[in-house]
Amino acid sequence: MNDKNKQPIGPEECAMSGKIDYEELRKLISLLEEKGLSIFELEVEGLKVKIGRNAPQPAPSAIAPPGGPAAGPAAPHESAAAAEARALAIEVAKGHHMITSPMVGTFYRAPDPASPPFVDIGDVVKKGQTLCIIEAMKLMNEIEADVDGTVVEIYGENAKPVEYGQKLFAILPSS
Amino acid sequence: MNDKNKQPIGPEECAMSGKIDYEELRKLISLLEEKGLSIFELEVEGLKVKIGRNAPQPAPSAIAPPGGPAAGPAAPHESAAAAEARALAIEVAKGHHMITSPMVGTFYRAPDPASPPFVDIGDVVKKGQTLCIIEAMKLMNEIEADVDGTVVEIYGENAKPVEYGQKLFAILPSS
Amino acid sequence: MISKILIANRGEIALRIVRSARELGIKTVAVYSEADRQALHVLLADERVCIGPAKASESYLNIANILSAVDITRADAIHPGYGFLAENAKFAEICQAHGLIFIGPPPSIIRLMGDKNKARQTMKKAGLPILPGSDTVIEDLAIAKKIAAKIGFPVIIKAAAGGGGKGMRICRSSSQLEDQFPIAQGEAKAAFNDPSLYIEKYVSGARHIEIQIVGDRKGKVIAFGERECSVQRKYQKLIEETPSPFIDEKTRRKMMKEVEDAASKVGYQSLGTFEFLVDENRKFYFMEANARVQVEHPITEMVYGINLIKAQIRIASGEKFGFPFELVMRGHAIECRINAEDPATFVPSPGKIDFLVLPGGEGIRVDSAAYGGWVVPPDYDSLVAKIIAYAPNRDLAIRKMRAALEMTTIVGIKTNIPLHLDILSNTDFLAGRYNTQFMDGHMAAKAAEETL
Amino acid sequence: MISKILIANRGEIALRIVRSARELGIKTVAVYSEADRQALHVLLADERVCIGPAKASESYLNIANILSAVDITRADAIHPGYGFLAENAKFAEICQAHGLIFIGPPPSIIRLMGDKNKARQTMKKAGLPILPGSDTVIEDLAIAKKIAAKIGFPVIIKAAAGGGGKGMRICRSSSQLEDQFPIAQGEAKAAFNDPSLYIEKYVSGARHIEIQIVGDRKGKVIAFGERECSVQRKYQKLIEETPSPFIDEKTRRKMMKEVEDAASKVGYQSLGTFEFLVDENRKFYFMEANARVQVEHPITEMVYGINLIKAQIRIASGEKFGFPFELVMRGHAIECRINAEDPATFVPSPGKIDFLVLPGGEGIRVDSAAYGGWVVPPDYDSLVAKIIAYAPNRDLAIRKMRAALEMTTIVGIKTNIPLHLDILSNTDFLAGRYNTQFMDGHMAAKAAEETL
Repeated sequence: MNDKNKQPIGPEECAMSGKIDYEELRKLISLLEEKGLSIFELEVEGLKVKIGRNAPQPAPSAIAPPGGPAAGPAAPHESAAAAEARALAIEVAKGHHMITSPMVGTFYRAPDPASPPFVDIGDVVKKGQTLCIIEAMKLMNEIEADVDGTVVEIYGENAKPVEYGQKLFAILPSS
Repeated sequence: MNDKNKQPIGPEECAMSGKIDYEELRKLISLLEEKGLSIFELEVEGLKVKIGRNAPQPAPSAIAPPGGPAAGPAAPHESAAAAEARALAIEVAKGHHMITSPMVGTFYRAPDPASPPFVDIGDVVKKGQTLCIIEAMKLMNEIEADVDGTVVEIYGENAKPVEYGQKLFAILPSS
Repeated sequence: MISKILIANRGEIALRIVRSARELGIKTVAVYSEADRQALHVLLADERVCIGPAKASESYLNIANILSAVDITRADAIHPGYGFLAENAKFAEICQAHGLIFIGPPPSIIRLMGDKNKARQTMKKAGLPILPGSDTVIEDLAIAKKIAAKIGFPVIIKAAAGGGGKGMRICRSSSQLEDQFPIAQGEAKAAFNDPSLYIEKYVSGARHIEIQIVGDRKGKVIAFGERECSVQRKYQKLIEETPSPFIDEKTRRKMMKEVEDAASKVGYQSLGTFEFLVDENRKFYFMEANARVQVEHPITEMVYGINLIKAQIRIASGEKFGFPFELVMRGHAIECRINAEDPATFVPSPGKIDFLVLPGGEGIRVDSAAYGGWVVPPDYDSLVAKIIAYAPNRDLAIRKMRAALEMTTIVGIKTNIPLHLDILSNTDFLAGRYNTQFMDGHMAAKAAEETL
Repeated sequence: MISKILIANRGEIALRIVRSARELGIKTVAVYSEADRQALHVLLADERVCIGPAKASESYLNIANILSAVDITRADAIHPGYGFLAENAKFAEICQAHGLIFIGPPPSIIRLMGDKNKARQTMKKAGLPILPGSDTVIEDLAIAKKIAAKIGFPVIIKAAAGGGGKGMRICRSSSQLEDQFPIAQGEAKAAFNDPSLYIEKYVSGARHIEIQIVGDRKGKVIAFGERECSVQRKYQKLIEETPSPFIDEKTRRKMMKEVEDAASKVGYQSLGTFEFLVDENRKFYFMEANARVQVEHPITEMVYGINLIKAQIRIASGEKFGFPFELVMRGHAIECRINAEDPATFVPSPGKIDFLVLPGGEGIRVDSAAYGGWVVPPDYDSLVAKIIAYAPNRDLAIRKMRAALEMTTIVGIKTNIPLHLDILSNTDFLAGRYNTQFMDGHMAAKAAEETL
């Protein structure tokens, strides 16, 4: 890539033209790795790059519900967990800041059923501002924003249980 | 790589022209390895690079002797088998024709202890010519060449047991 | 006496023999086909010899190569397992002529039991009740019709050399017999190279009950409490249990006593199984005897606290043997045969097992040569694991089996675990109300249910 | 009575509880740390809740999160397994206050047994022999010296709140006592936040023998035949067997009877284990009682044909319970604890299990939450499997265990299987001649041998 062509390299893009040197390729491959991509193809002005990685994920995540599809207990969690991890990675890649549950309990979006929710998608929040309540052991725990920013996603469902580490909110920090 | 720069192409090398030279390529391959990539293709202004790595070996062939290194029965056979399969593939790739044992028995290179071996490395053999004897069930079974060619390798050891499918001779067919 | 056993078999039974031999301090040689290079019994035996390509006739049935493998490994005994050469009297004879100890009954016994009609007649003389039928093999339809008329329809025609349901036909009338007789002859000829048939009274609603025996070299025979094997599909057993929920103590004692007497009369040695049909009034009729270890032998081991393979090896080696505990049935054992097959269509499902979690813990025994990463070859039978649940009573054993199967995880191939779970929840099965027609009825009911 | 059990534990014991609950028709909830997301008990339980990060203090010991998990899953009982919160009397109390059934002894019993000195004194009053020693906890060296002089050297100092060898010191003279007392105090303070010590007579060459009990809610206590647990390294048990090759029937009866009497006197309920030192003359001295299920409980299950976890759950649920067979020891059972550790250096070896073949077949039981592809986390204890061999007698059980271990294949992590095989071939072990010093001697002998 020439200097005059310098462009920001976004998560899944890579603008370039003409020649490519080792350093650029190294960066590309690192990006690939970082983003967990399995294949990358680029073709621009006579330049064509194709990079592939072995798909990871071995057996454990392939656990099927024991006893076949119909019978037996479901073991859905690990695949859910894997999906969650993947989703989280994407969110983080987007520059979102995640608020996860620091405890096990019941998630409430409002201080009481009659009140409006603490926050909604699109709201600008300040660090320290209450986002929700998690009830655990009969205690109401206020969960606060730990950054300034905008709420871009709300994952918890009102009055539903949440476990430790479960995503509650995505916030796009104001920079 | 320019014509004047022509270098021998080893298993992991690749002649090319344009902006990437051998050193760069070597680095690329290391990178590929380091990052666990399985495929890499690059095409730019007459330059075309495609590098692939074999996926690593899966579990079964990684069976270790049970009970740890010292104790327990050895389970060497499968790794031996894998090695054998690999060796066989290499031989076949070289254009060698393999004579394998069609039965289980004891391998003899000569009709009796006093006689010279039927064949030796370097001997030219004709189709139908006796190469060795395999004794099974007290019967002496003559094993014949099934191609014309030159004996390039003898695997069986005289008076030692051979199993079904075991390599006995490699013959380079005369073309 | 025996120092090295060559195991002329594969799969779980080969591994079972490796384990038992190892406990006895005896070395083992695995012989294997090219399809079984990565098989667990091959990897875990002390030595191993490839004896041929995947096709059984060229490897596991290849007597010349098996005996050559004996020669090059200097094994002094052969264990034939079940299937393959296990009931081949000629093979047993060749082994003996070769100076080898054949771990099984004498060739004469194998030969007798291999001729189903002769076995029936011999056992009748030795005191076992048999169903009314032809005393000799029948090659002619006219004679078949005469005999059928005498014993009364329904009748069943069977191949004299038979097994596994091949050449077997139920006939409810003379015209059916006319139709079926030549078909059965053809099947028997194709399957066993012997078109001889025999006829007997067909008992509907009967149970398949069998008695395990062990005979020593002094003519003493011990019989064990019955195994109930009526859960079958196309004469293939699926679930076995002991004791049978149907057999009472009086019938059990009677069966055991009569089998012991008859088996000693014919000089039975080593392991064997006497199979009976038992009618709704608990009258039992000898059907055939299998001169080998049976797939379902573990359930007998569980309720008696014994090891039949070790006993079999020790008898063959001429050792004095005995069982350490008083031979009393205690508790209840069930075995489920886990096959690599579609649970609905029964189509075999060979292939790579990507991920495997077998059950374990209190009361669970697993006999299996499967492992995560293993490729189930398409060349042989589809049994991948025998799961055995043992508990103080039938209800607890069924619950334990269900829990074990629900927690068994096999990814990569289809198995019949869902079918087993289905049977283990069936009201009739739970009540112990089932016979050899159970699976037909069960499958039909399920099909009807799914159509609704 | 119980419809859903939350299992406040992990690993093989969590899976063991899932299995037993499933047999009883009870649902289970697994709670897990982030390090155990792919753990088998998590995958096989009916429901699962993540309760914190890998660090045990923030997950498996996090009472608030565990009780919140109870709330959101509406579990009505908690099984604490062993370790973690199993012997935390306060946790048991909180569970009860929360309206939950705690599957274990009452908090008062847990509290009593948790105070080792108090337990000793109480059991002495209840009729169990204890070693001469201090009647109360000692905080002062001068008093320690006076008591030591009275009972005579060697003496052993122990942490009152102790366990696992922490704060334990053997002193052979007054000057050693002077040196060791403050060190032991420091260790006890560090490990249990309680520097209280007590002193007792030290018996060299003693065996560690324990008696399993089950107490119902009506005050009836049943004791089972002893478990021999003398094969220990740094107070960590490695191999356990039952019956002990050392204990005779008279001593067994006496121990069982005295434990039953003493345990009923203090109102013991649920499972428990009374640990004894037994000297060379088969005199036994109560050491401590563990108010929980023990790692080595399966060997008792094997020789009695029972399921202690099911019994424990049924007692907790207030059900009438009984054992189906006559409670007679039959045969011999051995357990080997397979740890993910270097067999020579004992350094833990966590990591991915690339390939796994566990043993199986007749007489083998495996209690393990390991599977091929699982990553053994570095955060918890290194137990990956308990392999239990059951046979009619000790010699056969040892042979069976050796065969099973030789055929166990674990690739990817190091395990102590070679060490077990070594012990199982040791002449003294084979002769049943071993005590709690066995491993020290064994390791020293091996080291010497390797130096030659």
